[in-house]
Amino acid sequence: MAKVISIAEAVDMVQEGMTIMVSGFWGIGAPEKVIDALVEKGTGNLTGISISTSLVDRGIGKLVANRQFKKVIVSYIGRNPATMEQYEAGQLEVEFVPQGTLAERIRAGGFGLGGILTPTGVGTELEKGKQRMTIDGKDYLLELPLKADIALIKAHKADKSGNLIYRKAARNTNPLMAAAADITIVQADEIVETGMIDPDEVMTPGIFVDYLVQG
Amino acid sequence: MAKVISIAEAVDMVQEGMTIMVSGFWGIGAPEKVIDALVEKGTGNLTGISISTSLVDRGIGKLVANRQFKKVIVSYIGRNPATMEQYEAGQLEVEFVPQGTLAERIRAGGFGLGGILTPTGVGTELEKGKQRMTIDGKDYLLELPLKADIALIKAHKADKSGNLIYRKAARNTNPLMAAAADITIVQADEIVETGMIDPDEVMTPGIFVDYLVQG
Amino acid sequence: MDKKELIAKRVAQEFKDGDFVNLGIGIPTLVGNYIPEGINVYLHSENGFTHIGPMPKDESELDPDLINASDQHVTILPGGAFFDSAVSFGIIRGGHLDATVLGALEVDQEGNLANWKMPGKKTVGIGGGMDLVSGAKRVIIAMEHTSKGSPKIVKKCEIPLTGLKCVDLIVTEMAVIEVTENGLLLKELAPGVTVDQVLAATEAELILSPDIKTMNV
Amino acid sequence: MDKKELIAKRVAQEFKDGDFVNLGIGIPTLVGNYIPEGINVYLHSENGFTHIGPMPKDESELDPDLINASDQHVTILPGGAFFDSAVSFGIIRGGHLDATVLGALEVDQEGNLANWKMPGKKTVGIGGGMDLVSGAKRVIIAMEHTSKGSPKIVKKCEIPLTGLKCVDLIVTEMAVIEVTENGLLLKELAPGVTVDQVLAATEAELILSPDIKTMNV
Repeated sequence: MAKVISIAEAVDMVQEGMTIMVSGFWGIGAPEKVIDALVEKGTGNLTGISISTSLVDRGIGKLVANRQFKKVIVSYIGRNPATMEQYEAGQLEVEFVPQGTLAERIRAGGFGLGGILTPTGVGTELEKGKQRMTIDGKDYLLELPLKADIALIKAHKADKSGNLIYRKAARNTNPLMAAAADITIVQADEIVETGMIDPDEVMTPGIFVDYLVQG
Repeated sequence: MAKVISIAEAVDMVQEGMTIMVSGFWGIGAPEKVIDALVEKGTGNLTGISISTSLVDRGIGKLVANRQFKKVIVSYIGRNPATMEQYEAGQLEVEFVPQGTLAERIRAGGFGLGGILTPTGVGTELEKGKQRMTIDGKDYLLELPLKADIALIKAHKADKSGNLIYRKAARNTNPLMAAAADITIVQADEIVETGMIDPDEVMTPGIFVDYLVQG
Repeated sequence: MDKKELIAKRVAQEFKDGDFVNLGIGIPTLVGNYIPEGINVYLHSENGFTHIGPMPKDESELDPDLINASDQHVTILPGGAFFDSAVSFGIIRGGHLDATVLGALEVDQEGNLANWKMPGKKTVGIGGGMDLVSGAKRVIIAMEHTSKGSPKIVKKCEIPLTGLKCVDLIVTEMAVIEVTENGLLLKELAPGVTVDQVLAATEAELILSPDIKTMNV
Repeated sequence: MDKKELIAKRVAQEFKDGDFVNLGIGIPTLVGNYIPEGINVYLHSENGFTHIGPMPKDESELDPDLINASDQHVTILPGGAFFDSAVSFGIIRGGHLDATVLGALEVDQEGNLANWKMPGKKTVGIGGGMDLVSGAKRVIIAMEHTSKGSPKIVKKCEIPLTGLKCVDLIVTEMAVIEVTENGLLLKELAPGVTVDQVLAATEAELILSPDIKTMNV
């Protein structure tokens, strides 16, 4: 059973120095209300994992603009001037990960894999510090799992057992992050009673979900 | 677009010596009609990949009973006396793979990964011939991808673009196998026009599907 | 009380409300019948769902597409969800199950487990067992203390392993034994069973808890 | 005809009916406007769906949860499907896309591609480009032939690579060049462009096809 909590209770779980995953693709599918409350609270020294640092006024981008991260692990920072500025000034560490590799690393973290071999990045400067392995005549890089203390994600609909349904392109990294954090907090547009979601339509099973916040 | 073909056309694609993936868990979610036609045709010398060899009268088990495989890659053979008999007599090669590892290897084949690291099987005789790697103080085995020439799978509902919906526990390896074969043939209980399935409810996107057979 | 019933009843006390658990075949399956009142335990099925419900009461409840991993027709309880095999074993391998209960052929004093292959017998395969022992938060072994009089709790497993140092707790009709860093700790005795009887039926060395209790079954 | 329009129009002729394609940002995006009549090409969006449709005609068609990877509101055509990021890049990495069309800063005669990082400029990241070039069946580069007069088709890429030996075809406003095992093969010229003009604007060595055609644009 997932527990329904207030937004204040949700952001109180995020402690200084934690690693958090934040869903969303240009903010679509990001838990904006929880993020706004976390900006308000100002918890800092965080490490953030997300597809990109979004825009300054959308999704994880707001937390960057408010200087709450010491490090971000993302595939792209180009549309958030706050990220660019802090990165160039040496105030923010940025680990660039190809988008598909990022998705697999988060999935590996959630699903107990020690790593995955991907052809992405072979022969590029991203190979630095990574093990290259040849399998069946083709080269791959060993990429390691990503996990987080807390995942902040967004669902369209949740039941009180934590089963989630997403909508259109708002799905993106949500199902992956749900499994990869010690604590998964979901902002849901709609929270319904257990039994009101057809078990065949569930996109993230409740076993991955700890807390629900009304969106 | 997926092409709707006859069962006869479907089984004609399976050639002697090919590797085929066959979905189903104790036959639930297996394309029984296609399998029956393939038994009828008798194409032999195949390599089969499936969760288990099922029972002699269900799913892939029928093909084993008809001696159409030279090798099977499965997690379990215990309920199919035909498998046991051919295996003990040295007529059938059996590669035993833990069930979760089998699922990941099929997924890796379909998703272009060169392999995955799993803790499953570390310290057991399955480690033989495999690379053990230590990541962050924990041991893992490197497991390699599985691909097939043809996947024979089963959907509850398909649209003519090849988008698939499964039902209850009949989902099992279907979505994984759909992506891991050069040619994916789906037996569907119901085939509807493109546009009749909500894109949010699709469990296997049509991009993975080549042919549809009316179930 | 029947041996198996006693074991299942004791194992069922290990869960807390809200736990997700996978039960293996045999005695472990029986555990589901003894979950204490007020405790909700959600059962995971390897073939791809959570919240396994009871067997269908009649034909009208029977769904051809709904079996558990042992090929029995079952139902799904409210709050359950269906998923594919990769997600199902992602749940297992990723540490999302609070516990798994499995049978054993041998368990040794390092917590090694052997339960998939008997030397000299036909190998039937592995199924999901190796994944379960590598991934579940707690591995609980539910088995009879001996097999035809021979100890199953041994110094060192002699038959092929299922998992290395993976067992957390052993529950038999005689005793409850915890696998600790220092070895096997005898914590509870079944009603009427003595320490000497357990020692006689066990090949492995046992550390006696200073506070051995009687099972509350 | 505008340079970019010409490039996009020529690239659009590379597809066959039923192809699944991913179009990058810039000139590649324009390719979607020139798909020949009678050819259905299905566009893949990295953020998680296939069958990208046109931009919404009005507010009533606009869905806040439906953007493409470039953050533009779009629609989805019948036959499309939504999925998560792991499936989206499984499609890319697993070779399920018939082609990807991307821009480039440099391409060299071995088919190496550089398009994500300019030395001395701020790095903005990688996005999905490295995955696309490692996984799509064909990598088509759609770019202007030179940058401020400097050749972009070079002997050896000097700036950080996006992918090793990944490019299959280069289409510019001057020429169509195929990457072959023997080197770069000049196959087509834009109307009015001469071989000498292409050679002068190209640093890499070019093999001249015995049968150089004029682009049909």
